[in-house]
Amino acid sequence: MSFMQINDLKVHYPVRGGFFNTVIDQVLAVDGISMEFERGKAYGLVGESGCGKSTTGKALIGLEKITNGSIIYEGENVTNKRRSRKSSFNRDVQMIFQDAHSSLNPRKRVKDIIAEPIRNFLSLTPKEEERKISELLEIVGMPEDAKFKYPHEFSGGQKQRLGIARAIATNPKLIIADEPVSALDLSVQAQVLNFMKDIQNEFGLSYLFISHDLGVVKHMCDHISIMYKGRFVETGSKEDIYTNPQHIYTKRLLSAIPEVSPVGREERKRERIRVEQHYQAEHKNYFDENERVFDLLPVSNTHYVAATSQVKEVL
Amino acid sequence: MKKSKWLLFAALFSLLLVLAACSGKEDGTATEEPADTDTEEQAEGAEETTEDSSELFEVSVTNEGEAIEGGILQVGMVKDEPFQGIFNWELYEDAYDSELMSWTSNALFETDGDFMLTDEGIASLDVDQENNKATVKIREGVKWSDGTPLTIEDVILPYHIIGHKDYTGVRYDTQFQNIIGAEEYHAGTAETISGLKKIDDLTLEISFKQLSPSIFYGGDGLWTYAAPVHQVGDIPVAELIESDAVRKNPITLGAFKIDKIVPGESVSYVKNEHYWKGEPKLDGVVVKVVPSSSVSVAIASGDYDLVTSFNATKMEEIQDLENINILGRPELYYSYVGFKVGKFDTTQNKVVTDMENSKMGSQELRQAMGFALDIEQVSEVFYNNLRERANSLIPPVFESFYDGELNGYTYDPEKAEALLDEAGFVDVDGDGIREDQNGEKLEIKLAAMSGDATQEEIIAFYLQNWADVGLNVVLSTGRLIEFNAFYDMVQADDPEIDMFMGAWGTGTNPSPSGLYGEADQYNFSRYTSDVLQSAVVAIDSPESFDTDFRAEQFKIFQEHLEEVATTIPMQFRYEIFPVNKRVKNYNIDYADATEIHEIELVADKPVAN
Amino acid sequence: MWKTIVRRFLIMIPQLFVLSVIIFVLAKFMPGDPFTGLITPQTDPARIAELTEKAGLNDPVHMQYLRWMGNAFQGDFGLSYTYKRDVGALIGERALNTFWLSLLSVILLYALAIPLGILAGRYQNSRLDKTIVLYSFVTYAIPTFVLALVFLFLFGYQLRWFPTSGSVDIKTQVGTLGYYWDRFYHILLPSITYAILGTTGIIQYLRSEIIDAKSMDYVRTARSKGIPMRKVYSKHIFRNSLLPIAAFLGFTITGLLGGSIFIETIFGYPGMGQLFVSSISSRDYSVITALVMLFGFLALLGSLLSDIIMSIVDPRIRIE
Amino acid sequence: MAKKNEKNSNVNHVNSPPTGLQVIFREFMKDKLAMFSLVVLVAVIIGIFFWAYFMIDQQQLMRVSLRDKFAAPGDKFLLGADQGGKDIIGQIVVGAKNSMLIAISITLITGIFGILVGLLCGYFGGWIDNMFMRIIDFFITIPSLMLIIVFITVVPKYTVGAFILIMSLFLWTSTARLVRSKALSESRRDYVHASKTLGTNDFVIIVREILPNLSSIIIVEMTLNFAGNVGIETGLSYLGFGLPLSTPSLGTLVSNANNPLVLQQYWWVWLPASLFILFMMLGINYVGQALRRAADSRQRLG
Repeated sequence: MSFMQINDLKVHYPVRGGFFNTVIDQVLAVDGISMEFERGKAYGLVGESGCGKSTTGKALIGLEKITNGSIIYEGENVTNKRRSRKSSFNRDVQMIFQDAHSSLNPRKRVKDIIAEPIRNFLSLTPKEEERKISELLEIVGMPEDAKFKYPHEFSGGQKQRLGIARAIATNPKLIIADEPVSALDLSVQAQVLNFMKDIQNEFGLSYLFISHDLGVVKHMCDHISIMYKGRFVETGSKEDIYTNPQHIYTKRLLSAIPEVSPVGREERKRERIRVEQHYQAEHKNYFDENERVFDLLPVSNTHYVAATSQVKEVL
Repeated sequence: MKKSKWLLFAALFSLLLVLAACSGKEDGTATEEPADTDTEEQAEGAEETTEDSSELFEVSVTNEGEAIEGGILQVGMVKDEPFQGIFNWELYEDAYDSELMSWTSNALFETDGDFMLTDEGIASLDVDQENNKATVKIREGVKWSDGTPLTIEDVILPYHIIGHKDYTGVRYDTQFQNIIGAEEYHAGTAETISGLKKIDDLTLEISFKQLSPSIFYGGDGLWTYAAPVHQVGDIPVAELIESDAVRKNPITLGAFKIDKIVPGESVSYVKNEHYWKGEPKLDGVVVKVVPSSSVSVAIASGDYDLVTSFNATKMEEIQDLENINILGRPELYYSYVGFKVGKFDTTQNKVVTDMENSKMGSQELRQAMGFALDIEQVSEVFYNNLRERANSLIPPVFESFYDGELNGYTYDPEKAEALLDEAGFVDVDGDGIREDQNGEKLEIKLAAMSGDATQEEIIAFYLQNWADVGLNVVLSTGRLIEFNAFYDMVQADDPEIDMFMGAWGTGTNPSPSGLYGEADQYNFSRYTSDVLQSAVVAIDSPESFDTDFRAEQFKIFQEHLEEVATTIPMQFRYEIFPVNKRVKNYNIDYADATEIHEIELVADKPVAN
Repeated sequence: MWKTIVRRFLIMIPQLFVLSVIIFVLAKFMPGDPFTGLITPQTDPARIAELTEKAGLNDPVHMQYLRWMGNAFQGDFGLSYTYKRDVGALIGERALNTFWLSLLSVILLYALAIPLGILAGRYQNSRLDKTIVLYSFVTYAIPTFVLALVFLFLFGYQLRWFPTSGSVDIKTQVGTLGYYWDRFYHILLPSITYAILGTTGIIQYLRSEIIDAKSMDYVRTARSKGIPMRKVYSKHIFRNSLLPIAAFLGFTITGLLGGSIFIETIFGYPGMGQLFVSSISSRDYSVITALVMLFGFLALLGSLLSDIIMSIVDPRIRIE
Repeated sequence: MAKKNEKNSNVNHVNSPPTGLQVIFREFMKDKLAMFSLVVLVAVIIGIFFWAYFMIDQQQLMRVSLRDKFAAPGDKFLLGADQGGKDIIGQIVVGAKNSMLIAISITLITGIFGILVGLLCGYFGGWIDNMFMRIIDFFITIPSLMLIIVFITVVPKYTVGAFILIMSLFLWTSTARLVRSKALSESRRDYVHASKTLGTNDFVIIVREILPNLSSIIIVEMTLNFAGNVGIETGLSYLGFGLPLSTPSLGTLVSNANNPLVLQQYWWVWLPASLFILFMMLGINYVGQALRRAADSRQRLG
């Protein structure tokens, strides 16, 4: 049973212009998406830059104002209520940022950075707080003396660990990770990802993993949604997406995953060209005249794709 | 690296030092001289002077040398803003415009040493006291600067300008309404002023409601200037003030006529060939506005032959110059300190004196405050004795009415303290400050006008004088009050004001009416009494055509106010005129001033120091 | 672009409106009125009361304001109480004087500041740079009026190189070459004074622009291509750094208007700044209000001008 | 263990915040002139205040003594006397104290208000921002010197306090604008987002998270404002709209230069005060410049 549902979420930005600076248009950053989250599972949100996936994450956590739709958490409507401190939603949903460096206030010691959620949500004595911080540092594999340092004294991977330590301080149920490793070196990426998986198992966390990197998502997630221009084009389990992609956009995306090995390079190139031709040919079945993605239709009970009903018939 | 910096500093410093050094030879010694330098000595620099031992200054100067043919007289008029440039006697408002017009003049009358009208000018006056009539007769053959003959119409026109309903100046006043028919004309119910009767082309008869001695000073409604009918006669009164006839090319009667004007900055005049007293000796005159901050240097540099409106506090800056003579004459002016002893009742339009309930109600207190002021020292140090302690509310220039026997309030702190002790103003709580008769704290609020830095020092000094006799005097509003605000507050009997320091320019008619009468808004101290009121009324009554009677009344007026001390005179002042040694002859005596058409120059350029 | 400019003009209207209310009310709160100055023993208080009434100065402030606004919309700012002239014509005359003074000041200012700023930036931390920076600090620290007075006395009176007051000598004939030369001659010293004092902002700005530019990629690229330093400066840095100076034009105009109050008073130059100071003391309401409105308008215009120049020279900047 | 921790924290303390006091300190060590300026400034300010409060009886100082009018520097008056026969050096000291107190008050009032408005606008945006930006735009375009003069003529009781308030009314906008733009860019950074998601309330975020990150820019701004405010009173004194007479100030002394006689012959009346202002402003500017370099990594010397 899911503990959190998102229904028809929309985030629109007004475009001002004209003579009197009135609202003349809307940017549809997120345009009607729905999701459900279950305990202990990792959800991937994939798409090209600017497709609205980060906005979705921010809207969920309350950094963007939701124009329409609702977020139901534990049966309670928490839409746009993020900042009211009463609901447990605040405590139970946390975020890890893409740029670990800028997400840590350069003027604060690690101790104070990690203590922030603790002080906000848990009423601990200073002693307990101290112990909790040490514990958290240990969990993320940082030495005890890191407490007294400033963020700039750490490497990128270490900073991201600090970010994670802060995010898990209140034992959240869901962590929204917005491109958590894209700013890191490849070697460090794997480290951090594995570490994230570890703590997921340890604490029974759910993740909303936002990334443009299909490989990373494949590694991390149980359930994946592909986003394009503010809408989902396809959503399904890891297997559904990787072994049985339905939407032409998903197919194109998958074909574009770089492969380091030179073996079969020609083959892959031909495949890409084929996908591209298919994309052009089938375009009208997957996008309406305004380039808008169609509504999702079920393929199986886990797998949904956005297409005209004709395409679905074919399927 | 530092070197260049110090170089720059050195350069800056030397610039300032050069500036300081340029200033004068007696640098450093100037202050060591006794401050009471005898100012008379400077005037002796003139080769030939007319002696008048009672005066501080010479009133005339004659420089040796062959007069040159023609020449242009350079006149500096000290003023920090542009002049207004309203060249019309009926409409002008400030003294600077009047000064600029004095070169062109439209005056019909000339005056004697007592400022009474004479028959020497263009017109003569004949007063018929019995019938309240006056007859003005103009000379034949007088011409305007454009050659048109002066007619009696030109004499009548100004009355119709001032009396007109569209006239916006201050001269349509109660005095003007003394002319019969003026009010009807102003209201628009009459075409002309009925009291004006043209007898012939040269004679005008004016009927008044009532006549007083003021008419001999050009008062009672008599107008002493002419206006050219052929130039301004057809211009509607409402448009007159912006017309070229007023702003650019007025036709005039005086020795010079306006040639060119740079608005607000300078006026150049050329001689008026039609001048009735004969062609002027100069080719022309140029008057320029000079900022007060730079006038002294300009004088030293020989930029000007003559400087007017020169502030006496700047005397020190020019007294040692050798290229000029300094002429001076007493001004028609006195400054005073007034004490609020009542209110002006606007409903009944009269002064209500209330000594009992006024903080300044004690006569001894007021007198003591007068005795405590060391005005003598201020006059000496700051004004080089160009101002002197005043003993009366009538300036001594008005010889017939001035009471030289009055003692006035000369500096005498012991006497002041004695008076205060006697009246019960004693220091009860031992803080060095006197309490009032009831032992309450006494704080006296003084309103004083702001001015230059000197003014600030002087007021501070006076406050100190009072503190020295144990009186706590503070400034109303905490600072010196700017001119407009000052009169606004004083006139409104603002509760912030217990006493105030003001000044009056008396004009040529010393009559105290308007300032000390019981119906006078300008009676700022709000003091009136039977004695005072009867004297004020009598001074301008028909009985006063008898000068002895009038002088007697003036004496009563002066003595009474000296005794009650509601208004204590502070200073009389001299106005000074730096005159370059290029000017052959110049006289500023009120009785015997130089005829401007006779001014001559002895060199091509003003002499520089 | 045109649309933006028009819109900016429309935005000015409420701003000017608020300014007009503020200045009008403030002016009315000033103690005294234009007729206070006429008081002498000879003036008749009744006549003064009559004139005050006639001028509408006894009406409620909002009535006076509405009347004034109504007239102002028709281009009639009333009559100066002091000069008895149409305020528009009076200010027009003075504004022209101030305009010429300001124009020359700006030209001299830029002619002085730009080379100094460039030199300081180019030879950063050199002795030359430090001297220029010191100069800019010193001129910033000297009060305007002190230097103006020193110059006036030194160059005007002691050395007699320049005329010391007024806008033109009365002896010159209007329209002749001599006349224009004389006018120029009269504004030269005040302009130089202003130019010397006003450079600080531009020098500092240009200097740091150039220092920034030196580390920019395009400059490095140019240098690595072997283009000589002199050319890099003239072709790249100079142009890119100079353009934002245009932004200063607006501030310069505002600064000039403020500075004109001092400069014109000291040099006895009949411009708007001097008119303002004298109008304050004579309570010439109509002139005060009209001048403040005009200065406000010019300042707005100045900032708009800056924005326009900026958007022309630097297409990345769009005016909003 | 505990001991080790302590030691570590000590060690860490030395190389802690990258943009904090240490950079400033380092910058001053590199720039001898700024260091010198700072030391002299601090010494002079302390000296002035000490001298003014403990060694000068202001009432005695301001006692007019006409016989000493323009007394030259010498035994009686170290730096001569002004036209009221009042000691110049004493007036410079008390005047400097007053001018500085005024400048500090104005700087603090405008600083605090400007920072407050800037932070609120930058952080919250929306209608608050819109409203204040319109107001700020308005203040920037109005001819403030003129309005200040009008204001001064209007206030019924003109005191030092009134002067400070009038000045502050017109001078807060530039700080507000600067802080706003910085706060705007800071509040878009992830650490602010993080704080939001961590449930920290807005005001705590503004004060604890954003403000410390603006500290260096604020220090620079306040320093330069202070320098500007010292000078502002001088000009108004010259125009005759300065402080009340009983309050000695540098501006009053300098504005004596308006009198040509004083300008040329009695240089001691105005020149020392002018030079004092000049050197003080230079000092502040050098200090300010070093601070600015510290705040802007590109121009840093060390």
